Amino acid sequence: MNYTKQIQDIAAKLFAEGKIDVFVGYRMNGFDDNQVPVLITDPQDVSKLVFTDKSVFNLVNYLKSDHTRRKRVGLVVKGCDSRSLNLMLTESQVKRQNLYIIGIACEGVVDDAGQKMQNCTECVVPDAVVFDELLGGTLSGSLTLTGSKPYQVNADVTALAAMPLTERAAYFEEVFENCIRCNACRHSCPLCYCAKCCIDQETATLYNGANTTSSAFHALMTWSLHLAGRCVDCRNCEKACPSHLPLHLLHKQNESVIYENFQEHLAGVIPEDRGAFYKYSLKDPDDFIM
Amino acid sequence: MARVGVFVCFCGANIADYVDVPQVVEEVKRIRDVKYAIEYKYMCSDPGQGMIRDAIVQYKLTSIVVAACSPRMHEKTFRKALSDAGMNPYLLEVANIREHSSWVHQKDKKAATEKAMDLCRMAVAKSIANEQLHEISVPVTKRALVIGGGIAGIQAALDIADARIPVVLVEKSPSIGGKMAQLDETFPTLDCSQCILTPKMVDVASHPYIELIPYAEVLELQGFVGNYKVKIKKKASYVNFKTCTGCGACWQKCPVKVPNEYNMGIDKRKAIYTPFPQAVPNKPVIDAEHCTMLLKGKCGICAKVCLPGAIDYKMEDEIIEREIGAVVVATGYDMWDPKPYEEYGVGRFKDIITSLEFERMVSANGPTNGVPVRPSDGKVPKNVVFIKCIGSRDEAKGIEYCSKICCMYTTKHTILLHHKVHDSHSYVFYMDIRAAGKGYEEFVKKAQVDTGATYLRGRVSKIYKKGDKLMVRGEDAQIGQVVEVEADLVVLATAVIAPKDNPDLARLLGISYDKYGYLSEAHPKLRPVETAKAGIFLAGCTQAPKDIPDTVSQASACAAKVCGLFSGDTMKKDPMVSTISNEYCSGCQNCVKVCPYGAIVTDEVPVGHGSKELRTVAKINEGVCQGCGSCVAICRSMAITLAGFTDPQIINEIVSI
Amino acid sequence: MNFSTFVTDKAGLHKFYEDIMASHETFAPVEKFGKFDFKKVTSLSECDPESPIAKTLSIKPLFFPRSAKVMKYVATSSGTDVSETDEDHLAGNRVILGVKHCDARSLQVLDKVYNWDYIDTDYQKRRENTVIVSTRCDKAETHCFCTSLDYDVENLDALDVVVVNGTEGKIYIKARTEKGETFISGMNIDNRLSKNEWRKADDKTAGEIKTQYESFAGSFRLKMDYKEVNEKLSKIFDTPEFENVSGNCISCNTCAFVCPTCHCFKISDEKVKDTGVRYKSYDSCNNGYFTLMAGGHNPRPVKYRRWRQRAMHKFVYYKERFGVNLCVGCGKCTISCPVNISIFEVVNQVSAASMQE
Amino acid sequence: MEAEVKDQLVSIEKPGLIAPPNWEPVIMGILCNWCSYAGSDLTGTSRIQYPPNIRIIRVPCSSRVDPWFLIKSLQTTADGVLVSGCHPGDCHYISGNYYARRRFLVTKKLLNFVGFHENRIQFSWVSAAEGPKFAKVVAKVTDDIKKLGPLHLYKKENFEKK
Repeated sequence: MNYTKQIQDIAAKLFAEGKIDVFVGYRMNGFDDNQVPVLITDPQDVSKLVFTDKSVFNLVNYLKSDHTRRKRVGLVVKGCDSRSLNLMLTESQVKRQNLYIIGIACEGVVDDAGQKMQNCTECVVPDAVVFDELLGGTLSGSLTLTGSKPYQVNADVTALAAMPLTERAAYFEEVFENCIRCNACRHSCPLCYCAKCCIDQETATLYNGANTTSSAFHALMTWSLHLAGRCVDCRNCEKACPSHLPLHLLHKQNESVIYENFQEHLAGVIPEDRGAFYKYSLKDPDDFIM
Repeated sequence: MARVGVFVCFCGANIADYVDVPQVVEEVKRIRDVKYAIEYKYMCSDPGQGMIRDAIVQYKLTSIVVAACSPRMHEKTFRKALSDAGMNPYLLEVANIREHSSWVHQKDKKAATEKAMDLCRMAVAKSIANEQLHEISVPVTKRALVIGGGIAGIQAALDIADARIPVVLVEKSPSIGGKMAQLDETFPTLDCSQCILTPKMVDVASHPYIELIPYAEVLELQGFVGNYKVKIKKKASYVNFKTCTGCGACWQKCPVKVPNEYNMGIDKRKAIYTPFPQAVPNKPVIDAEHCTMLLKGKCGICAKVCLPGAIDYKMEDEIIEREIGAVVVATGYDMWDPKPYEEYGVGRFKDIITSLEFERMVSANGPTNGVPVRPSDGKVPKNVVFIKCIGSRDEAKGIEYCSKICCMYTTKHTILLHHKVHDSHSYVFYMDIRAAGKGYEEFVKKAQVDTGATYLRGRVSKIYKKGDKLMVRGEDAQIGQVVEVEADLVVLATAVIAPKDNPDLARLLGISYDKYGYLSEAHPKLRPVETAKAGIFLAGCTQAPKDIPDTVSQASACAAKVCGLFSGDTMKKDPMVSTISNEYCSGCQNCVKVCPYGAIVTDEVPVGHGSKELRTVAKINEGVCQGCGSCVAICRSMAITLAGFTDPQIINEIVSI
Repeated sequence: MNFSTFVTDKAGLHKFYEDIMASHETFAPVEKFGKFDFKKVTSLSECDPESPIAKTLSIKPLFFPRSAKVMKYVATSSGTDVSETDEDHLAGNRVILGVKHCDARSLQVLDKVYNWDYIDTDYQKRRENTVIVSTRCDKAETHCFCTSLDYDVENLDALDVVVVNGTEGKIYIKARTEKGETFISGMNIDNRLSKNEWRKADDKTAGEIKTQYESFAGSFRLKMDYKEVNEKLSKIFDTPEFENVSGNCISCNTCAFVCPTCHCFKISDEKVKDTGVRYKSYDSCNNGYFTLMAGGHNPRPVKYRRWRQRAMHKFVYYKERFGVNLCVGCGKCTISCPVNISIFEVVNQVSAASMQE
Repeated sequence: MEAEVKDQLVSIEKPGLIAPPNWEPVIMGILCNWCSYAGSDLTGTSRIQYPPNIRIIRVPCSSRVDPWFLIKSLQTTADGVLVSGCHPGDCHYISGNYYARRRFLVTKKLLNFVGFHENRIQFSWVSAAEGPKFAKVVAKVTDDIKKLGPLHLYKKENFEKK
């Protein structure tokens, strides 16, 4: 997967036509084969742009930045990224007319070790779902509402769910104990755009200010519930976590519950679909309630 | 620092017998913020309330906790005591130590006392976070909208207008009167329907406080209680009502004949028509679907014969707006179409008619001049079979509920038949006779004796033709045998159903409806007139099947509600509503989606202080907000606060024990 | 003062570590979810003192805990009782194994601020109670630039006891401070020497250690002259370059949380029933609300100003006030950064831009 | 798993921790004002007895219940939580309990996933007329949680066990 040339050309054309003020893409970091996101405002820098299977970071995150707000932005989105963009559009965070979206039919990206990322091996929506231009044709053929493959519960979630309660409790105690409450997860998530966040320390007194295990538990639980039905599994949070916590477990758990019980679409696949907590069905399960 | 006063009630022996009240007081006194705590026999009594008032002044208290019975019982009482002492009434919290402790843990005084202490701690902690709240006052537009001009709408409009409140009455057909105008005589007194209805119709037309808008539909309702704005579509009538004198020359000369809806299609009307002779307003309209002038541009006779020149073929639908404060919905009912009863030969045998068709035939101004006839050959029937519960109480083909009025009108029909055709005989197939109502049972009994009608308890299984007669086969459950009756005419007592437009109307008004399409009342017993949306009321069969007296009662009740609502220039409203902080709102608008009352709208605010750039945020209309808190719980940025149940208040409660 | 140096091999070193664990409360890098964090250990099998620098979090939390309990209080109507907390790490002697020298060096940097106008007694106590056994690296990793910062060969091996890998499997154990000297001598040296587990340093040892350093110093990808950076940065407060370099920063705070020298904190209370605990927890100047004042004014509302503060504090203000840079060149921030912003690149890019002006 | 060991209750999530003698669980009950709170009042008026372990918080509607109320309760005193609202279709606020129902299911499953026994988080629909049902629900929840032993996961450090 290499769309470097195409993206450079498109970006150059957009600048030449005066259609964008800033282009958000990837560039090489300059010393190894890893890439960093770059915000280009000078058309001459277009040649820095690259796109390969090392283009991991979800660039939609930059749409909440001061550098892009209220500007005309060109950006590159993979399948998962585009779903988060869809939600950003639905939740009125960005205006569609200000964006020029280069969609990618994504074949999956790799981690530092060169291994295909887990979410990519499980990915059911590889194609960008919102774009002005789609590079790479379509991989999923005709896109069904839930993606191109039948939904499967994440293997890690299944494995944990099968563990005895005490072991699972011990496992997660370790997870929350290793959280250092830096909130990189929240900041790296494109959908965490709130001015006041439930897990920022600003709300410390009322919620949980200290960096204790107990607070980390509270913060991550609340955070994952705020992303329930909205998380697009781009794993920006997990990549950002300095303690390498398996944050996807919480999100995938919520996703599987929502998918299996409410028959909702995967987050962000459908335009104007707001996520499972903002609607209801009379047929929702009731048997867990006395 | 908060200064909380705690007042623990003995409630005579109700609390004191099972909770160690002095111990509770001692425990409460240990709490840092409690500056005063005392127990008393009856806190709700005058001396008890006096203690609260005195302590507020003496100890400079900043919030009050009363530990007594349920807040649902005496919250208002104690709030008033706070008010009387010059304190904001919403600084009160009630710890429910009677319903939630002493009465339910009568066997374990120690546990009940401990629980009472915890409940007091929670109330104290919550009260510290209480804020001063003030009743919301919302201005009121004193004009009511009545949708539907049947007897329910007429009655509601007249009652409201008589209280000198302007009313806008919207009726979708060319004349008001509704179903009642189609009836001949009414049970149980057999007075003539037209005779009692038409004076009221005339009153509506002439009432100075009623603006009658016939041949119109409601398009849109915006706003909230006291402050609605309604858009009404006046359908093109092609007749200028201002110049038309109602002489009738036009419809007499009109060459186009159309089945007459008023007479259930038994006879014909013209393409320009007044629905019935006593119509109000008594002005014709042109039926655009059939008028050849409007369809093909040929004819134009009516315009030629109209001396005042009231005909205007170029007339278009007109949309008008009215500002109103309350709505009464009285859209009435429809009759169920018995087509699914194929085994009866409905549709195949002409001599099977519905009850409303029978009603028109026996009506003095009906198509047959008051004499029932067989549609097949025009002969007067001798043996008539009435079948009840057609569609109603029938889950398989129709609906589950009982239509309520069919037993009574069928009884009436047997009488009317007996009056018009003296040598006739009625057979009535019935499941039950439901005659609950003033004079109803007597009416049924008397009718059975007077008419000599044969009542057969059981369902009809089949109707087939034998010569020119209809053979009705059914079971007589009382003798346990199959019976067959030879009939000249069969009358089906079809069910009452909700108007098919009701769901659309409900969505337009923002109210709910049930699975049958009837509009839902706020509470089935205690608020049968209100809807869940403040300022919208229900009258008549649009809510559920009803007879005329019930309909009129409900219409008058609606009027009373509307008058109550309009009794002041502003409405007072509970201040426990949500507010949104512009600073923290990220504008995702999920709350707009979740709010069941449409109380949240979007607003534009500057991006920063003094900035000219705008961004979208959500805004709550406190006049509409009912304070459920749905929006608060789904707001991820915690930008929404529900007064009285704020996050700090609830968290304080949680961490206080 | 001359401190002793010993020569041993891998087995001798591991025996030494095991002995420390048996006799002292010991902390060492423990792997969890692919990252190493310093945790209490009792045997060598639980931990890896030679953990890779790129995957190891700093030892800062052992001196400046992520959330320190400052005090405990009970508030009732009869008054508020404040009590000391039973905070860990304050009592008893402890040893930290497997500390990287940049990490150890960070404590020397932090000592300055903690002994400044206000003496942080908790920090002092933790420092006094702790012996640090650091390990000198053999090879620089991608983001390392410790040799470019203000300490020389002599000071490179920062604290207490230093372990250096020599050639031919030789391992040198050097005391670097008096505390380190006392610690080693308390670890049964005679016994080790008699069993020939350890040998005393000979004439060649100093040279061999120097060679190791030189080969290590030669392996750096990143090199800069910090004095030049200090000087240039101090003159270019208003350069627009800060806006460019901070463009792709997502303000996630990770850099400050993993930095061994960042020491900003916030205070929060957690109260349940009548009892409250006051916590002192990490904070980050990259947070939008870091400088938000009670009245609503925020002097650093935009990202580039926060970035400027971060760079300037590390390379100008701290240097001016305490004579050292508030950066030890460990590269932890760059490694943890989700968008791989390198503070090395940032300060160099900004300085270079100032040259052009 | 059988929680009782020689008359001593162990915490089901952490079998190493044993409940003190005569330990009684604390249950945080969050009730909607219009149905369940009214129902609980009716239980009182009818003098139907139930275990005294529940502490009741009144909210206007079950849809006001943010999942972190439950989390915060479990982090502090509570050994279990009960949230109760109007029956589906009976919500005083038309649709509040439908939104709440979705959140509850996801929250319950998530808490269970990270190690809380599922019986620690319970929900019920209790109408204003169901006084006896409320007593039954509380009795069942109390009984369930008693069997699970004290909760020891993620408790605040200054929290004191009753």
